[in-house]
Amino acid sequence: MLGLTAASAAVLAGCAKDAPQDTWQPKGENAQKIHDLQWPVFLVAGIVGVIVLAAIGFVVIRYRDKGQPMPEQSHGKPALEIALTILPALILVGVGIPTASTIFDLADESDTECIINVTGQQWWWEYDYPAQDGCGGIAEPIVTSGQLVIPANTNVLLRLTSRDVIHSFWIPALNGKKDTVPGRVHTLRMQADQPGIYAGQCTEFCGLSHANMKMEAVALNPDDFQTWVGNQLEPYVSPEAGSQAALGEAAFTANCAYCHQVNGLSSTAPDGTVTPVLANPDQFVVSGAAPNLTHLMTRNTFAGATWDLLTDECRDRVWNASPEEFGALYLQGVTAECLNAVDLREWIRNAPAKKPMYASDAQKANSDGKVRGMPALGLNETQIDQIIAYLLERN
Amino acid sequence: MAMWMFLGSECLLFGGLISTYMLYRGRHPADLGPDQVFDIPFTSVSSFVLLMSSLTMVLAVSSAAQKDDRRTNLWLTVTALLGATFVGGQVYEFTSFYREGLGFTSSLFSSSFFTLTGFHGVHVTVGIIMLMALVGINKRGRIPGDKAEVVELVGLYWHFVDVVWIIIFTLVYLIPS
Amino acid sequence: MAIIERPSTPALAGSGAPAVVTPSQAYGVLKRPVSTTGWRSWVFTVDHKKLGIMYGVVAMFFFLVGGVEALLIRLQLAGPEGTVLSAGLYNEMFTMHATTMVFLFVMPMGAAFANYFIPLQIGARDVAFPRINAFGFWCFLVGGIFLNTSWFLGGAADGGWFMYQPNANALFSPSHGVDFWGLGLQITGIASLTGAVNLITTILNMRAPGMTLMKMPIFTWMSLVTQFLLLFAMPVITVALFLLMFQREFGATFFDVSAGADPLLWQHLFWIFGHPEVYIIVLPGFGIASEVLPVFSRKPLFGYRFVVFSGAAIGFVGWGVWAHHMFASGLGPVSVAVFSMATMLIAIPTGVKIVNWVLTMWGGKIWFTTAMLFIVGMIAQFTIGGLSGVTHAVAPSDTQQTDTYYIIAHFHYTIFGGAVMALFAGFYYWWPKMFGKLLSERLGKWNFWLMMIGVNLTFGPMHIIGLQGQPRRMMNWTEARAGEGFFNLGFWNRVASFGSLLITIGVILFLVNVWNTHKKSSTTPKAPLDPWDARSLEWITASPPKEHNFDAIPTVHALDEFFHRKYEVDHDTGEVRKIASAEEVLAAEEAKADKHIHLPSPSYWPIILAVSLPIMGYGVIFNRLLIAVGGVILLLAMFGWALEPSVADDSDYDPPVDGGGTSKELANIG
Amino acid sequence: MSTTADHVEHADHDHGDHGDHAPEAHAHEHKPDSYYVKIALILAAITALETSTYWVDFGAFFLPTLLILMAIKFVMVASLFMHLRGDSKIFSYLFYSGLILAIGVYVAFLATFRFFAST
Ligand code: HEA
Ligand code: HEA
Ligand code: HEC
Ligand code: CUA
Ligand SMILES: [Cu+2]
Repeated sequence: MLGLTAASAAVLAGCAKDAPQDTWQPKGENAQKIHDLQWPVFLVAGIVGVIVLAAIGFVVIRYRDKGQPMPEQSHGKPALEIALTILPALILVGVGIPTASTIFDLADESDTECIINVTGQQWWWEYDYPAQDGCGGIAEPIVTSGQLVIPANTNVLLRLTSRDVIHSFWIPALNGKKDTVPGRVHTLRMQADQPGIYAGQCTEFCGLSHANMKMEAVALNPDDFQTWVGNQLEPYVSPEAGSQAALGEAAFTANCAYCHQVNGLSSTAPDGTVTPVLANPDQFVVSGAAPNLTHLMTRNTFAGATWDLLTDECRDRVWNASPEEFGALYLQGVTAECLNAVDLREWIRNAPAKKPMYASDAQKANSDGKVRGMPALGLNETQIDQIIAYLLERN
Repeated sequence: MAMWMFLGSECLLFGGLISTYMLYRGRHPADLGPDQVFDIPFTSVSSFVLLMSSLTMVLAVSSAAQKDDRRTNLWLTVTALLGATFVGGQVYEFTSFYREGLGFTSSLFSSSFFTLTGFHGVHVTVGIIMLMALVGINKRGRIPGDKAEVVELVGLYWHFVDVVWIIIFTLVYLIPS
Repeated sequence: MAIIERPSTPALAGSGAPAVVTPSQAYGVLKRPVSTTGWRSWVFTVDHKKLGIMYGVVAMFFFLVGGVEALLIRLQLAGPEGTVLSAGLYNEMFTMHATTMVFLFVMPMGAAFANYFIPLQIGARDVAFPRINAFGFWCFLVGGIFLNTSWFLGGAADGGWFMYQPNANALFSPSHGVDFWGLGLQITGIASLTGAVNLITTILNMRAPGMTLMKMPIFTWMSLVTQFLLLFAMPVITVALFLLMFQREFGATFFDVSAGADPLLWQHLFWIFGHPEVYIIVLPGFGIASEVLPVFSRKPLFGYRFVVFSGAAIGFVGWGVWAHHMFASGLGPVSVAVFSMATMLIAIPTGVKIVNWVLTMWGGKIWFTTAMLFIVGMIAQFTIGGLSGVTHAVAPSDTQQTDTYYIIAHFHYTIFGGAVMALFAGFYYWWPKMFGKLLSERLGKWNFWLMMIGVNLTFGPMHIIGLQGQPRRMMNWTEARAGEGFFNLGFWNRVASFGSLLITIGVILFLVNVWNTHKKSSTTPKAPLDPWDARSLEWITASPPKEHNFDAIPTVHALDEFFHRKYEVDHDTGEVRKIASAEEVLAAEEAKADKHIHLPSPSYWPIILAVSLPIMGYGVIFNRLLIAVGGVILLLAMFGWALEPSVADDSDYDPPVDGGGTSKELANIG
Repeated sequence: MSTTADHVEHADHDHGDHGDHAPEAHAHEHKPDSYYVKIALILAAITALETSTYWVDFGAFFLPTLLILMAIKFVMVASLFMHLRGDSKIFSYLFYSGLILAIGVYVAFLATFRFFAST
C-alpha cells in the first residue's frame, strides 16, 4: 500500500487538484528541501516494500503444501543472514547522510531577512511584526491574527511561542511544522516562491477546539507587501457621526473593547476628555489575549481562520487568482458586497455555539472566572447589525 | 534475584526524579534557592547516620548467616533506629525549610526537591517497617524458609536506599546550583 | 494447600480422566462451573493458566470497548463536519480509545499469553511468584475498571493518549478525567511491573532440565525481552504520573510555565517510556509469529540465534530513540539529528526478523491454517508499517508528517497489522491447547480475510489522507480543505470508515466462533492432542493442561524438543522420518510421572490488596478519607499476605531458589 | 536419536546452567565483622572529605572530585555490602543493566535540555 501510494503519488502529483494542505506540493524553498529529501526516501521504502511483499507472495504460492515431503530441517545460513543485515544498514546510511545535512540546513537562520513573532493560544494565532528594517522596513509594530502575511521570495524567520498550551504551526506548502511551546521560543523559516494563499492547521492537540485552529499564510510580492504594511499602520478613522457604524462603535466600546484592541479607538467622557480605549483581555481570557481587530477586514478569515469573512464567490476569486493578480485582489480586503455576514453574525451572536469553546459561566468557574475563547454576549440583532457595520470599516 | 530486578527498576525511578530535580534546581526565587536553605552540616550528619546504618545492616546479615538470632535481632534493631534517626532528621529538615517559607508548591525547585527527597524518605520508611516486621516475626520464630536469605533481601533493599542517598546527597546538597 | 497426588491410574492424555486436584478442576471461559466453589476457584486462584485466561477474557472485553470507541471515531469522520460526537466527547473518545487499546487490550493480552504459555514452554509447574501473579491480574482489572468509571463520573480524560502538558493540567482539563487516567494507569502499571519481575524470575530460574537459554522457545524469548522493557519502562511513566498527580492534586508546578517550568519535561518522560512501550506491544506478537511459522512451514525457525539477538537488540536500541516523537517540538538540530539516526538503526534488527520469517517459509511445506494466514498477513502489514516508520525517522520529512493521519496509518499498521493480527493467530493456534477444542477453521478464514481486507481498507487510505495534510485528533474535516482529485479527503475517509466495518464483522465472527465452539449443545469434538504437529514443550502435556502442567517435568535436549521426540532427521540425506506420535510421547512422559506434586494454594490476599488501590484512587480524587480506608485495607492485606503460611516446605516442587520478592514477600514466596 | 540437536548444541554456553533449578548458592564466605567495620570507616572518611568541600575551596577540582568520591562510595556499598562482587553474575547484570540504562537515558535527556552546555 505504501509502495503503491508512493508510486502513484509521484505520478499523479501535479495533475489533480489536491487538498490545500497536500504535503507533496512544496511552494517554497524550505518545503522543497524537505521534498527533495522525502521523495527518494519514499521511493526506497516503496521498493523495499515491494520486494518484501513480492517475496512473501512468491513463497506463499511456491511452497504451499502440495504434498511435498517434509522439508530439510535447516537452521539457517549465517552468511546469508549477515548479508541481509548489512544491506539495509547500507541503505540506511544512504538515507541518513542527506537527512542530517537537511536537518542542519533547515535550522540555519543566517539568511533570513525579516522577523515575525507568532503566538499560539486557544484557539487562534496572533502575528506581530516588530518594527524593523527587514521585510522592506516596518516603522511601527503590527499586530494581526489568522492570516500570516509575508513578502514572497523572501526568507522570513518566525519566532514561535505560546500563551497557554502547546500548539504547532504548520503551513505544509512552505515548511514542516514546529511546536509552539509556552515559555520557549522556537524558530522556523518561511519562504514562498509565489504570491498566493497557503493553508495551514494547528497540529498539536490543544484542547476543545483544536480542529478549529487553522491558519493561512499569505504571500504578497514585495510592493504589495509594502502596501499591506502601509494599510496596517493607517491611523484610526472614526465612523461618520450618526451612521450605523457610529452606533456600532459605541456598542463595540461597551461590549467588545475590554477584550479586543482596536488601535486608535477612544472614548469621550461627558466632560469632553478623550481617553484611548485599551483592552485588557488578561483579566477575562485565560491566555490573556484576544485578536486585535484594528484591521479585521484586511484579512479574509476569522476565528482561527475557520470561517471566511468573504462570501464564497469572492473567496474563490482570491484563491484562484493568478500570482500576478493575486496581490491586488487580496489588498482589496473585505468590501460590503463581499462580506460573509452570515457567519460573522452567528459568531457575534453566540460564538461558543459556532466554535466549541470554554466560555459558559460554569466552565469559567474552573478557570479563575476567565474564559477560553470568546463568550456569548447576549447582544440583540440591532446591536449586531451596528457592530458589523462598524467592523466593516476596520479595513 | 527478584529483588535485584526490582532495584534495577528503581534505578530508573530515582533517575527520573533526580533528573527532574537537576533540571529544575535553578528555578526558584532568588532568596529561596538551595544555597539559601540547605544546612549542609546538619544533612552531613544525617547522611552519615544513614551510611552507618548500612554497616549495621551488613552486620545483621552476617549474623543471620551465622544463625546468631540474638545478634541478628540486635543489629536489625540498630539499623532500624539509625534509619529512623535519618527520617527524623529529614522531617526536622522539612519543617525547618517550611518555616523558612519553602513549601512544596513554592517553586519548581522546592516541588522537585521535596518530591525527590520525599520519595527517598518513603523508601527509608518502608525499609524501617520491613526491618521491624523482621524483628517481630523473628522473635516469634516465624520467618518461613531460609531466614538468612530474607534478612539478606531486606539488606539489599536497605543498601540500595543508602546508595541512592549517596547520590542525592552529592548531587543535591553538595553541588551548589 | 493443593497437593496433587499422582493419579492412581496414569490418565491417558486427552481422555479427560480427572486428576485428583483441589480445588475443583475448572477450565473454559464460557462454561464456568456453577457450583459454589466454582467462582471461588477463579477469584482466589493463583494458577498461571487460570490467570492467563482471565487476563485474556478481560483484555478481549476491553478490545470491544476500545473498538466501539474507534467505530464512533470513524462514524464521526465518515463525512465532512461530522456531528455524531461533540468536540469534547470526540477528544475523550480518541484519548480513551488509545488508552484502552494500548494499556487494557494489547499489553494485557500479551500478558495473557505470557502467563499461560511461558511456564508451559519452559517446563515449569507455575510461575515463580504465583500470588504476585494473581495480584498483578487484579491490579490490571481494577485499574481498567477504575479508568473507565471516569465516563460516568464527570467525563473521561481528554488530553490525547500522551497527555501533553500543560494541556492536561487542571486549568485546561478541569474534569476529573485526567486524574482517573493517571491513577488508573498507575494501578495497571503495578500489574506490569510485578508481572515483569515475576516472569523474568520464572524464565531465568525455572526452566526444565536441559533447557539452556538458546534452547528456549522463541515466544518465551521475546516475552523475556518484553518483560525487561516493562521492568525498566514502567518506573519512568510512574515518575511522570506522580508529577502529574502532584501537580493536579497537590498544587505542584512541574509543568506550569508561569512558574518557570518546561513542558518538554513531560514529553521526554512520557516518550522515554512510550517508545519502549511500542516494542512491548509488538514483541509478544513477534514471538507468536516465530512460533507459528515454523510449525506450519514444517521447518525450524530460520536463524534462531539471529531472531533472538535481533529481539534483544530491538529491546536495547529502543531505549535510544524516544525523541523521534518530538522532532517538531523544538529540540534543536543536534538532538534531532542524533535521534533521527538512532531511529533508523532500529530498522536493521527488525528487518532481520522479517527476513528470517520469509526464509523460514522458503523451501517449506506450508499449511495454511487460520493461524498461519494471520501470521502471513501480519508480516506483510508490519513491513508496510515499519517502512512508513522509517520515513518518519527522516526528521525533516517527519515535520511534514507528524500529527497527521500518516502517523495514524503507521502505527495502526504496526499495532493492528503487527501485534493484533499476531494475537489472533495466537488464539487460533493455541486454542486447542488451552481449551481442548479447535475453533472452526471455516469461520476462522472468514475472520482472517475480513480483518485483512478491513485493516488495509481502514488504515491504507490514512496514508493518503495524511499526506494530503489531514491532521489527527480533529473532530471533523471540512469540504473546503478536502481537495478534489483522486486523493481527495472525502472519498478516502469514507473508505476508511467502511473498512472499519469489515474489521468489526471480522471480530464478531471471531466471537461467534468462540461461542459456537463452547456452547452447551456444541458438538465440536475434542481437539486432537497435537492438531498442528507442533514443535515446542507446551504440547507435551494434556490439552487443556492439568493443573500441575506436567506429570513429569520433561528433560530438554534440543530446541524444538517436541518435534525431535516425534521425528528423526537423517543427517546425510536430510530426510525426516516420523518415529513417534504425540500420544506416544505423552504416554512416555506420564509413565515417569512425579509422585508428589506440590502446587501453591489459592489465596485471598491478592484480590484484597488490589481492591484497596482504586479505593485510594477515588480517595485522591474525591475524598481524602477514602485514602485512609484504602490504606488500612492495603496494610492489613500486606500483613495477611506476609503471614500466610508457607507452602513450599515438603515439596518436590523447587521454590525459586533465592526466594526473593518485595516487602510483601517476606514470609513466603508463594 | 540422530537429531539436529547436536548442531544447535554449540550455541549455548551461557547461563543455561541456571535452568536446571540449580540453587544459586549464596556461597560467599563470611567475612569477619571487622572487615565491614573497616569498609565503613573508609566510607565515613570519604563522606567527611566530601562535606569538607563545604568549607574548603577545591577550585576547579570541585565538581570532578565530588563526582568521583560519590562514585567510589556507590561502588563500594554496591559491591561490598551488597555482595555484588561475590554473587552470581546474573544479579549484577540485572542490577547494572538498570543502572546503566538509567544513567544513559537520563544523561541524554538532560543533554537535550542543554543542561551540560553552560555550567
Ligand atoms: C507496535 C508498535 C510500533 C512499532 C513496532 C513501531 C516501529 C517503528 N516506528 Fe513507530 N510508532 C508507533 C508504534 C510503533 N512503531 C506509535 C503508536 C506511534 C505514534 C504514537 C503517537 O503519536 O500517538 C509511532 C510513531 C513513530 C514515530 C513518530 C512519528 C511522529 O509522531 O511524528 C516515528 C519516527 O521516527 C516512528 C518510527 C518507527 C520506526 C523507525 C520503527 C521501526 O521499528 C520499524 C522497523 C521495521 C521495518 C523498517 C520494516 C522491516 C524491515 C525491512 C524489510 C528491512 C529493510 C528496510 C530498510 C532498509 C528500510 N514511529
Ligand atoms: C492497540 C492499539 C490500537 C488498536 C487495536 C486500534 C484500533 C483501531 N483504531 Fe486506533 N488508535 C490507537 C491505537 C489503536 N487503535 C492510538 C494509540 C491512537 C492515537 C490516539 C491519540 O491521538 O491520542 C489511535 C487513534 C485512532 C484514530 C485517530 C483519531 C484521531 O486522531 O482523531 C482513528 C481514526 O480512524 C483510529 C481508528 C481505529 C480503528 C478503526 C481501529 C479498529 O481496528 C478497531 C477494530 C475493533 C473493533 C471494531 C471492535 C469490534 C467491536 C465489536 C465487535 C462490537 C461488538 C459490540 C459488543 C459485543 C457490545 N484510531
Ligand atoms: C471576554 C473576551 C471577549 C469579548 C468580550 C469579545 N471577544 Fe471576540 N474574541 C475573543 C477571543 C478570545 C477570540 C478568539 C477566539 C478564537 O478564535 O478561538 C475572539 C475572536 C473574535 C473575532 C475573530 C477575530 C480574528 O481575527 O479571528 C471577532 C471578529 C470577534 N471576536 C468579535 C467580537 C465582537 C464584535 C465582540 C463584541 C460584541 C467581541 N468579539 C467580544 C474574546 C472576546
Ligand atoms: Cu492549537 Cu491545536
Ligand atoms: Cu517511537
